[in-house]
Amino acid sequence: MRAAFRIDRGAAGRVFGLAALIAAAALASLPLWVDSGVTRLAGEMAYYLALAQLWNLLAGYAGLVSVGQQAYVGLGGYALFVLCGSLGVHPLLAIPLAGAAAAALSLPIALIVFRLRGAQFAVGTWVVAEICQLVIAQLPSLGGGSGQSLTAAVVRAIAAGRTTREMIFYWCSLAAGLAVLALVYGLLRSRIGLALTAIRDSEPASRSVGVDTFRTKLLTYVVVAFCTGAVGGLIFLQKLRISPDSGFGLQDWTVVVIFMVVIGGIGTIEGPFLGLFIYFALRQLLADYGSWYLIILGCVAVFFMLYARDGIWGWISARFGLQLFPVRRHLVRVTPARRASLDDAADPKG
Amino acid sequence: MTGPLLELVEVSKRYGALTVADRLSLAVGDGEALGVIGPNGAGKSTMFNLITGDVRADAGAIRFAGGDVTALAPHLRCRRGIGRSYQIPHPFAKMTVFENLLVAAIYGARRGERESAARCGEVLDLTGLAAKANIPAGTLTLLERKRLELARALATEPRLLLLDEIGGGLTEHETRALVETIRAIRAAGTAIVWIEHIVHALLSVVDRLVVINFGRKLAEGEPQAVMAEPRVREVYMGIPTQ
Amino acid sequence: MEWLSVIVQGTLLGGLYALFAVGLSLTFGIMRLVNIGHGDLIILAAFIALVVVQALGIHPLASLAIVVPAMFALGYLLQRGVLNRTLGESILPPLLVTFGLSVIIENLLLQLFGADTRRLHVGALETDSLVLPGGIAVGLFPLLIFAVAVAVIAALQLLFYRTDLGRAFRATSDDAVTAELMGADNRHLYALAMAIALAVTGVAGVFLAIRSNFDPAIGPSRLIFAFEAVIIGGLGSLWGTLAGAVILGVAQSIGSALRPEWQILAGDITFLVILVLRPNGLFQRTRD
Amino acid sequence: MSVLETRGLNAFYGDFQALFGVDVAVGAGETVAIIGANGAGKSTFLKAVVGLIAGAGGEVLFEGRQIGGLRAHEIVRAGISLVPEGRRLFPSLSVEENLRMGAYAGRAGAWSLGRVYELFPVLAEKRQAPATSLSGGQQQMAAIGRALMSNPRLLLCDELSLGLAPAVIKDIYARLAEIVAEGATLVIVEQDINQALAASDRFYCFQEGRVSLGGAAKGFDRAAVTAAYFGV
Amino acid sequence: SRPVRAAGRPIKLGFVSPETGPIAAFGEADAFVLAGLKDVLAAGVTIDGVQHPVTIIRKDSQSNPNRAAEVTAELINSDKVDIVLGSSTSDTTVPVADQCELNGVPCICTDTPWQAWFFGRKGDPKKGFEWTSHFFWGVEAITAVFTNLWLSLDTNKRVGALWSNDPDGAALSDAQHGFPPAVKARGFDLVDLGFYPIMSDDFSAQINAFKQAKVDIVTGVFVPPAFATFWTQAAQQGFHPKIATPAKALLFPSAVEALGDRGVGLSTEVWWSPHHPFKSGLTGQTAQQFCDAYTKSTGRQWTQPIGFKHAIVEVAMDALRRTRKIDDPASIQAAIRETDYSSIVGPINLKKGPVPGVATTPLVGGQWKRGSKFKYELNIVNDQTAAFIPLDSKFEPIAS
Ligand SMILES: Nc1ncnc2c1ncn2[C@@H]1O[C@H](COP(=O)(O)OP(=O)(O)OP(=O)(O)O)[C@@H](O)[C@H]1O
Ligand SMILES: Nc1ncnc2c1ncn2[C@@H]1O[C@H](COP(=O)(O)OP(=O)(O)OP(=O)(O)O)[C@@H](O)[C@H]1O
Ligand SMILES: [Mg+2]
Ligand SMILES: [Mg+2]
Repeated sequence: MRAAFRIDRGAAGRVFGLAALIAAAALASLPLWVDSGVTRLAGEMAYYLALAQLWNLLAGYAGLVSVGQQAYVGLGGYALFVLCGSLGVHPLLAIPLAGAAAAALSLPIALIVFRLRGAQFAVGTWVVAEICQLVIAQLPSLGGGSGQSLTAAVVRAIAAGRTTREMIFYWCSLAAGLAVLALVYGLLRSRIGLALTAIRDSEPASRSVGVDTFRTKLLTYVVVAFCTGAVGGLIFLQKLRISPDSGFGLQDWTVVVIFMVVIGGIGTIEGPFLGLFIYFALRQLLADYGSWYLIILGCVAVFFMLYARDGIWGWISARFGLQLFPVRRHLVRVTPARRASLDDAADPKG
Repeated sequence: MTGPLLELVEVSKRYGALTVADRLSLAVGDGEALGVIGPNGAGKSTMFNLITGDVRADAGAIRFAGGDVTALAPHLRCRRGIGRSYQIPHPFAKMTVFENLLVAAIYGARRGERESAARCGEVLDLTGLAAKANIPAGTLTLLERKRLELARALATEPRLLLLDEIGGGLTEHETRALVETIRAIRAAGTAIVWIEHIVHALLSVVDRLVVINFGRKLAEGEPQAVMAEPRVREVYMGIPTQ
Repeated sequence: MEWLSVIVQGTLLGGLYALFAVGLSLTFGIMRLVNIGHGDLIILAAFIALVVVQALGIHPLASLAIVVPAMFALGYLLQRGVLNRTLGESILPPLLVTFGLSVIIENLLLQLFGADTRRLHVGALETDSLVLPGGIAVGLFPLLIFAVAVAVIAALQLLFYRTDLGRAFRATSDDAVTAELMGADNRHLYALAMAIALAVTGVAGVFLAIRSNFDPAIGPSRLIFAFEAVIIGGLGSLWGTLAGAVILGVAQSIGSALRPEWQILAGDITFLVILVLRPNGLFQRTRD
Repeated sequence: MSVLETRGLNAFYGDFQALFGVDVAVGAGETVAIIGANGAGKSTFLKAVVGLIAGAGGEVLFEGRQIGGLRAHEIVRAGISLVPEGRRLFPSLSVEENLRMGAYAGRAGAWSLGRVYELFPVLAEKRQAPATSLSGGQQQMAAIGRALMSNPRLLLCDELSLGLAPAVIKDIYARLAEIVAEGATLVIVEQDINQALAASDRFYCFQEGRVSLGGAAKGFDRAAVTAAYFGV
Repeated sequence: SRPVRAAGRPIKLGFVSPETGPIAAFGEADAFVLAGLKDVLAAGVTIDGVQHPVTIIRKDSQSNPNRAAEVTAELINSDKVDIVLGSSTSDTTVPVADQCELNGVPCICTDTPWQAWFFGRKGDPKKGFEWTSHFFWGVEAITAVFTNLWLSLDTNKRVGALWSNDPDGAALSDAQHGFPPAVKARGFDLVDLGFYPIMSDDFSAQINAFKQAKVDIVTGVFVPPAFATFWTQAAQQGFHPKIATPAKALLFPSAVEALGDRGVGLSTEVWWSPHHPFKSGLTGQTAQQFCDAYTKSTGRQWTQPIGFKHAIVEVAMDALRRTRKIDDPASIQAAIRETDYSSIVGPINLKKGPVPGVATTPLVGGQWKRGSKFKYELNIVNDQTAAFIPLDSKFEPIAS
């Protein structure tokens, strides 16, 4: 009599999943019952959530600690400006196309940076982003070092009125945030997630058990570049202006994102959420205090790294064993007798 | 298919001035169990690395299951049926023991997830890791990690299993259990190449023994006969010839 | 002749980058601590020098006698009190903490000193030059910076590769637990290494303050050059860092002679090309 | 007086308790074997002695002195050295630098580079090579040599013979006997009971974090040891 | 008009400027300027018989265009401000104006050459923008001032130029509207080396080129640290031009102090000074009184931006006074467009143009000299473009 096994993916997540769906619905209706300032902030949080989840997928799961994701935000932003400004593409259609442009460029970039490991990879990606910035700063057609503005007419193509437009921006951002969340969660629960985690833990060993490490990493990198580029397009559609400095800003598009992920808990899906809320709470509370705001933000980063190295979620889940987005697989032995009863229950005629 | 399962033809590998594989030729038949011994630093692990593709040969050819794999990437060799354990274990430390095996089953053996669960469960039972299935591999002891190496290699459903010192540090009792396990694996039709310094364990399993020294074959043949050779006794066992 | 001049000037620029990069080469190359705050620490040292010079009225170069020990002490305390707790497998916690430090230092300096741009003056030494045959003018001060960079590197090379202490630094950075089994107190060693790194940073700060203007905000902008120099040279190799810095300086100089816009781009592209050809840099010490 | 004595030693990994009130005493000049099944807590015991795991209750006495609260680097200086399980050489140091690191504690004694090279000639050949390029067995030799370089009065060896060819094992055990003869004390953890007991005067058998049996190594009772191993 | 009835709702002005970050020097005086206007603002304006106090909501752009756009959106969406005021370099004014234009909120900007603000945003010179206005000098003014300066001395008329790769550099080096045509038109030879990257640490190649070309006059756009490096290296390499007139680099006394005595004799554009014969229509203070108050309160030497910080609030208050329906942004915007006002930085007339919605202020030439009250003082040495501004001293070549 052979023992039977099944994989348990965690039940806590299912209840939470339902709650999350309700929350998503509530968020979607947000612009109908709060003022436009809050909507705008919520939209910003949504796209930062997307950036944070994407970076977390790269660094926390695939072990690709990139300090150069701003390259794709900037490339996406510039692609959008070219598509809308020069080629007359509708802005909302231009967003995914901006992602595609970023993804296309990420392929050759990957071939270069994938030769690097660890800290070299981190700095290498940073330099690549810098090169993108410098090259764009030398293209007069893209505005050179001074950048370019999107004319109001282009944006008005989305909607003429400010209120409607702000709502559409918000929904786009929310959709981006949720789509990225779903993508990352789905990817991690799939076999690719398994391979990524294995690669992060030991690359030679994962090769020795049949994982195509290069393709898996490449796929992840390109998918992340696509999403980051699309989010970049969306961001600069709202900012209306892009310049090499703003598009490829290390601080805005990577460091803040790293802050969120690491403070919240890298290598978890829940962590970036917590980091997101902490960052925005601090920003809202302190933004008017000039340098002090930044000093306090710095202190918070230092404090959390000293006292909660695995981030806040790491601390919570170690303490309470909580997992809202289960990506783990548990092997459960089903004794033959019990399996029979399960089968009976599943049989409609039984 | 005719011919051996694995064939090394005049394979060479140098690290600077040091030759670690010196026109090494070797054949392993389908379902055969081959033992490999040799002094420390003889090039045994390197030979495994050459077979799996972790290290590229400078010269020579490696054929497996009728195809030339000399230029093939490691993961493709694994999918063709070469499974290995590392002498110094490389667990996926943050994944659970079961997940370690699952990766191997899904990617190495190209199985579906559900099917893999059953296979991994069996392998865990076979290797005595069942109780640790759902804990992170990083918390295993050294010997458990070695067992995990074996289990993970098995989960890829290899036709050829390369074992690098998985018996070191076992108690007699544990050694006996390991020998039984390996016999069982073999009985299921998997060919085995086993590097081991615990000679008596090795001898109780293998059909043939190869002794490697300075990247070259020093002796090869029926295990007891090989062990009786004075050269081997001197070089490997440290028993001087009178 | 023109190109010779370009190369000479590029080499001197490399001396400046080397001076910026040495401290980083220690923390990053040896402790694997990606110190994003390195640039701001250089500026901090420059401001300490400013205060010292203004308060005591001494020659800026004499301020080294105070700045270097002060930075040494700061480094020891910083590592012992803060950074030691972030070390481990992952490069991220130190990255984030030093980024936090960078922001804190920059804004504290802004609070204390305002946004004004500053400079330390050393009179004629600032502008004096040697004229080489062929009319290539070589600034004395850049030459001095280059010489100091070489001297600092030579001294550190001796310390790290010829002494027990240096060996212990490297062992500790490989595997702190095992190094402890050899009798090396890792907390102290890391702190000492950071103290030395910041002492060198102090030297860089004083020379920066004399060479060009500084204000609280300029710290991060040159950080990437320092990282590039360290990586081109290979992690853990101090002479490599010097070589990396010179390569970067010459590349930038050539780029800039071709077209001013290309200066930085030329450096960055050289960096990438070298990494593609030699992912571990030119002279990486053993590891992995 | 015992060189090493533990009284009621406990040890934890997070919430998991790995040692429960372990009492072990090792006399001067003795060789003591610690045996026990997989996961019995042998390595944990050695780690607790050298201060790699903070002891949580219980005492550790070295030559009569409390060393329980000391940190690992202080314990080495006091004269205890460990050959850790799994070698753990410093990858960015050369073989010779690894060995020299062993002498970092600065204890005077008979062991020097020259003597280690004499013990393991292959290391002398590879003195400039990076430690990572050594084969598994060569790495084990370097780890042993490195521990000897600190001239310990008490040498703890965890899975000493792991990965070594029989000829080398034979050699090493012969050398260990010499080391003991020179006045050092030895604790060896080894799964191969025969090997371990042949080389030692006394043994302790661990089982699930507790000492389940102890006694003289010569003429041990096989049945009792097996029982102590598996708790039957 | 009817008697004042009651206090109306407060009118909110959003004020965006860089208080932190690399260009924080421009925002340094904000606190002083706004504190000085506290009483005037509290008294507010009377519209349609209702008295409205005016409050200012300050936001820090952190010298970062992304942040500037974001805080402006916040001012519009959350704080619901009536007017947005943006100042201090295009990194702040352009994103601020873009947000306001799209969202239909009246906006006034200053302290950016108007072409960078206008053409940088793809403005149409015939129509202008609907919601955003700007006052400052422009490229035509700075080219005139610089060439006037240079022509007043005896040189070989060979000019070397280098531009920072940023909006200011782009605007001034523009091949049609910028320096190159203007300089050539006045008989100079231009050795234009193009853009350099902002973070440059080394100008030896460019200095070499200037030397080879025997350049007597150096110009371009520099941030202070870059110019300091350039100027030191020039001395090291034995390059001694007769005139150096870098734009943007020498606005602040601290930048000149950082150069030490080698800063003496350098020339620059002067947007405003205590000697400008203007006074505020809002407070009645003269330029001189205002600068004295600044020095007294902060202990610091006057700087050019402080006048413009003051003026931008003045222009807003003036427009509010003339607004008919305070709750209608279009009415406020109409009032802004009708501005013809005399401020502390001179007359500001938004009706005249150069282009719709842009007013220009006078620009003259200055030279840094050794001072009496402060170590180095900025003297006005050329006023051909605005003769009503008194000269302080004569323009002299750099002593070498
Ligand atoms: N990457 C490398 N660079 C340089 N030399 C190496 C490298 N890897 C292995 N070597 C050398 O190659 C030789 C063979 O090593 P290998 O690991 O194959 O030995 P082995 O037979 O497995 O020995 P052991 O029984 O001790 O494990 C050794 O001398 C070793 O030092
Ligand atoms: N780092 C760790 N974290 C958590 N648990 C650990 C850790 N290291 C060891 N353990 C657990 O502590 C127990 C004792 O481990 P220890 O390594 O001392 O065993 P051992 O007797 O040396 O076994 P082996 O013969 O396998 O080396 C085991 O149950 C093991 O799972
Ligand atoms: Mg081996
Ligand atoms: Mg053990």
